Amino acid sequence: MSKLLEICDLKVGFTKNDEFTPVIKGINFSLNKGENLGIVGESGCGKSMTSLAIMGLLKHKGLTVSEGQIKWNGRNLIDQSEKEQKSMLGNEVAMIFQEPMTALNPMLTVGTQIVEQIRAHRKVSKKEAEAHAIQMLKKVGIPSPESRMNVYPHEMSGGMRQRVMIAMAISCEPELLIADEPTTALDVTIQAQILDLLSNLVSETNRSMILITHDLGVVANYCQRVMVMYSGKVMEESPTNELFDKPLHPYTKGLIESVKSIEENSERIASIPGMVPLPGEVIAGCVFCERCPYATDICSQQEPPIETTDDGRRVSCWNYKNLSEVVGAYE
Amino acid sequence: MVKLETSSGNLEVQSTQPLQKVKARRKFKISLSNVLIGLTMVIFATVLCAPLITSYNPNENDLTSVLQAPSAAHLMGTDHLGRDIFTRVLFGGQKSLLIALLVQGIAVSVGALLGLIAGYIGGRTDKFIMALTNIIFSFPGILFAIAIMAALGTSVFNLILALSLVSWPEMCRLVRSQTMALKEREFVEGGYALGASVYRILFKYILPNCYGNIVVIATLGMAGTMLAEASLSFLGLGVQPPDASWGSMVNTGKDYLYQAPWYVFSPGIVMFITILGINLMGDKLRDYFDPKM
Amino acid sequence: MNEAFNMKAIQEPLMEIKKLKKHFPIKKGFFDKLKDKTELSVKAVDNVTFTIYKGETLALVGESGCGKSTTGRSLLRLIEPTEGEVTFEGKNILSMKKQDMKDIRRELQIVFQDPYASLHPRMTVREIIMEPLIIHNVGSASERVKQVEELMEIVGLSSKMKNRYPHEFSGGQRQRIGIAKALALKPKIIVCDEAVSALDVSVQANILNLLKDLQDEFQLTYLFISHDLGVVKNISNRVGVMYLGKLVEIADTHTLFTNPRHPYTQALLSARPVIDKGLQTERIVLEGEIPTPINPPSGCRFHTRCPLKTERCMKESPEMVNLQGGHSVACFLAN
Amino acid sequence: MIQYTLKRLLETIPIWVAITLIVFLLMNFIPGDPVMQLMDARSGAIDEQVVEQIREEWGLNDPLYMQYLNFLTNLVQGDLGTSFQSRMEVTSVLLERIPVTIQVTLLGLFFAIVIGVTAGIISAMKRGNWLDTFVSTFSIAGVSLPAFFLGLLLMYIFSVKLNWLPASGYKLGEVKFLILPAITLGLSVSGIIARITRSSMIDVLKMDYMVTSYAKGLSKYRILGIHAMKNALSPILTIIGVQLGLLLSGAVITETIFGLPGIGRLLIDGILQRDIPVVQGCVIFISTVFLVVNLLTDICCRLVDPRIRSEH
Repeated sequence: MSKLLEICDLKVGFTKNDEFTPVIKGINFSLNKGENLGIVGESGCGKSMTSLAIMGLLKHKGLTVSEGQIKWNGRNLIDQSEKEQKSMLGNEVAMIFQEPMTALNPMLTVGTQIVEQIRAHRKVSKKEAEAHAIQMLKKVGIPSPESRMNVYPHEMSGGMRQRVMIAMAISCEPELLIADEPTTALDVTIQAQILDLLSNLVSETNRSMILITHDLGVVANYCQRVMVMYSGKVMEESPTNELFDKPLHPYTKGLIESVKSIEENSERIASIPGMVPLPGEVIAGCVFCERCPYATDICSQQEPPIETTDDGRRVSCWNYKNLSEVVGAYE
Repeated sequence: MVKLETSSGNLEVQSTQPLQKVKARRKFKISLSNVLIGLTMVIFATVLCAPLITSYNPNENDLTSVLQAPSAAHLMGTDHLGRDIFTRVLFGGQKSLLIALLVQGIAVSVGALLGLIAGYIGGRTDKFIMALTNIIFSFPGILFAIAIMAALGTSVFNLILALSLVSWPEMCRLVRSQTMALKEREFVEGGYALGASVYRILFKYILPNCYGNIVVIATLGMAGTMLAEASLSFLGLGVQPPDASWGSMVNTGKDYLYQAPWYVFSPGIVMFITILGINLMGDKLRDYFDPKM
Repeated sequence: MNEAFNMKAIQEPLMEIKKLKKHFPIKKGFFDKLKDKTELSVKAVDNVTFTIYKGETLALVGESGCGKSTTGRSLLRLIEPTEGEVTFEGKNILSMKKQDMKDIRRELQIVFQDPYASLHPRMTVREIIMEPLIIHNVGSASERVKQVEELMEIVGLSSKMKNRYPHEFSGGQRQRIGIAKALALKPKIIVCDEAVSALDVSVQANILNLLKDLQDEFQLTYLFISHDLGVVKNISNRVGVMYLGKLVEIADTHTLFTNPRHPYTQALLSARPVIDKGLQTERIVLEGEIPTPINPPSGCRFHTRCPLKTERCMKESPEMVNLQGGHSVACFLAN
Repeated sequence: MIQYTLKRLLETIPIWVAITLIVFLLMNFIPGDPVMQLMDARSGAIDEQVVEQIREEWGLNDPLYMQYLNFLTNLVQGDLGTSFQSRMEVTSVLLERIPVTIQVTLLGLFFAIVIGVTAGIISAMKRGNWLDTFVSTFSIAGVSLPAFFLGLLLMYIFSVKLNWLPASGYKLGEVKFLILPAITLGLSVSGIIARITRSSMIDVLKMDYMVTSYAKGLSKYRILGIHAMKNALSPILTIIGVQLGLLLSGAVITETIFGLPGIGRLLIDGILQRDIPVVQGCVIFISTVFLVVNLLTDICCRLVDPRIRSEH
């Protein structure tokens, strides 16, 4: 399989008062064609920033890439020209944002917003673009798409707006869809509709997708592979089933145990002590060591390398082989 | 006041704000605006200590030295009646400054109180108070002040009255809109849930959270008041001769623009720097209290 | 926990809510009034009846606009209900005068959703937790300080941090401050309005454990309002499901999760993505969107999205019917 | 939309009436008896009987509210009374003076918009660089510089020193007399316009939908020209509306400095001569224009924004 996307040693941060604060502290991962990768993590772990870095949109949030490479079909995206970037965005890679209310321009009709994207990348007449846009709306399950073309975003419900975002994203048949918390702002019953729609659209056409979320349940049900991030670092990366069956990293283990014990209705919920670090907080050694019940001396002194296990999983922990020896660490 | 942003991208950057703010406070750069603010402070100090600094009498004519150019004896020259312009600028500034302070004091107390009441009670009370501010806002610029001065006659008391009347509505609207937003906030609701009295809610929960904006608007309002006072005095509707005032000095000076340009420019430039300094200060305060603007 | 609760022989009602209604009128312009004389209103809560028993955790679940928060706030009279009756220990709260209400407020407290907005930004933690003591005139100044320190330790905060401001704390810590404040007056009921929804997963678990501990220690009763079924399943003894201002099903937690009878409850449970595939029920994906509560559908409010709807559902509104034990459902098909 | 316009119109009328009432009451405060003043002005012997006759004729013996109602009825019919000084109809004096003021104001507004909006957009685009700093400094200086001083400064440079333009005076149809007053007016309000444009643009540029528009790979022209401008327009329109009012009242000052025979001069002369009907007429006229302009900008903002357009 060919690598569609490769991220090498990416570091991202912001500069304030001449001081650079890294928020993503060096991450590596890759994505194959047709693959469905989930990135999970809690607030401030840098998962959204990773997606913005791929899209080259960091500068609009006041962030910069300080190191590393982002390779798209072998081409490094960091130093591409503005023109190259423009022809790639929305065309080869498209993004779906968390809050469809604010991600759509309130002043323009739904139709205008889809048509302008089609016409930015395809040499078609306005009529043809409109016909295509209607088709897209139909594809994402919007009833009476013709009349919806002239509607403004505020006149639609949250679920419908997210469908419009998806229609827009797939209108130029991108190879990769990045969905950043696409259902966090939606209700549970609507969330199910949207996630089903997204995964159907992706599998139908052999597209790739990166699904960014804080919800382990979503990842478990919709992704083939999962990458867990914490404080700007990759903790673990595994195929989904294996990750949930036997998490390697103490952080993943803690997260899964706490969600499972909530689901299984146990008296005492397994919990990770301490609190989520602020983005940009400097932590010596392993970023998780302060909250880790398995931590040993080396953890607070040296940063663990990311290791690839025999069965192709990746984990960044000094002690991952010995985790099973400590029982009930999170109770 | 960190707001929970809906988009996670924003949240990640925003939650670091408290840390950043502490750092920003420590650094002090020498920039044009800081120099101007410093200069304004110096002007304030000089103006308030005017009698200690100058030995001339601001209102004493000296027809032997009329329209003299700036010199060591007369830092800013003399006017058409031979009075020391520097001295008159100082005494004029004193008057201007005290009037502006008093006017903003009145505007803050009246405006904030009415704003709190309107925003909190709502309904008819709110409609009535807002109608009052609307009517005052319907007179463009200083026209209302001009009309009042024309009707009541020129005196310092009337000047303060007129300027206060046009200044309070802005404060009132600001406090009202903040009150309306704040009373929906969960921590205020928490106050209700505890059974806190209306008085406590207004003055302990809502008002302290308006202070930042009140200070900003009052500072910018002070610059506006000084400007309006100067304009009225220029038109002959403010401070009356022989008392000095920046506006009236420029007004009499304009007839000597050819022979004695310093007559106009001395009070004009001091006035400009002062108002600019206050405005810059207001801007700084706004950046401090509300980093998003 | 459910079992332990059920073993209690007598269930003593602590708070009874009868036919609670809250309609928010919509202001209409002058011209609309001329055109159409009918009053429009958002029917946020419509005829909701239920009982909260002593020592239990009753959860209210539902999606946005279902009226669960409005219900919670109406019980504390943070919102004045349009109609209905709320009795606490036999006294009707809604008809109480201001002074009596203030006394009752000692018994009823609330923990809010947003840990960023729910604490006074310009008060220190000490002042925040002391507020209830000052308002209700509890103890002398030095006793209050001592009590604040105790409360901080109880919720797991070091009392050394009492002079800090809320923005210096993380979301989870702030929620602990909110809980300490709610505990200060030793209330009988605490309404937790989405109290853990804004928190990260790893922090959520900590707060849930704390709430459980406090319940055991202080014999608290919780009304736990949440949209997160996982959390609700874990913490509550009984669950009420709301949809568009109506209570559609109420039962003890175990029954509700294993044998839901209302089609909406069934769909809601199945739509939730869970980690453990063994727990996943067969997916029922609901069609369409949640209608607006301004003009709720006629008959059963759920009929526009119900996979099982009949003619009758469009015309008549089903009443709550008790099936067995405490399990009540408002659906024609369940009987 | 028509509904909204009607509604706003209905709301504006009571405000207008309130303004006329306030102006009427204020003018009643003016010390001295207008009739006595008139007599004084003619410096004749004062005949008590004649005075009484005139008072009766002018309705000055009626109760105050009757006087006001008369005044309002006449006002609605376009009759603002007669000047004490010139014995001319105030309405016709106003009509004579209006063109000068309108010319200066519109020319000033033109300068203000061109300078303000361009500067604002440029500094928002180049946020943080020297151009932005320059524009910000310029706009704050503009707000701080009193119009009368700015006018004299310009007069000193362009008339006294360079002798390019006339210092004062007015001749019908000659633009050179209008340039300095218009620049004075324009510069003095362009600062605020630049500021609002900048902050409104910056607010818009931070919005999520701007990130979306970049993510869609649209052209720069479309992103800034359509996505950003459409959203930033309302506050800019509103501030321009408010500024037009300020320009009108600013005319009082510029016309005094540059000796233009406009409404502002008329007002100041009226005040100095205690010519109540003239003062009353000028104040009411300027406020009415301001009210109408604000009404129009409000309606324009509605037209621009689909979100408010669909509500009532």
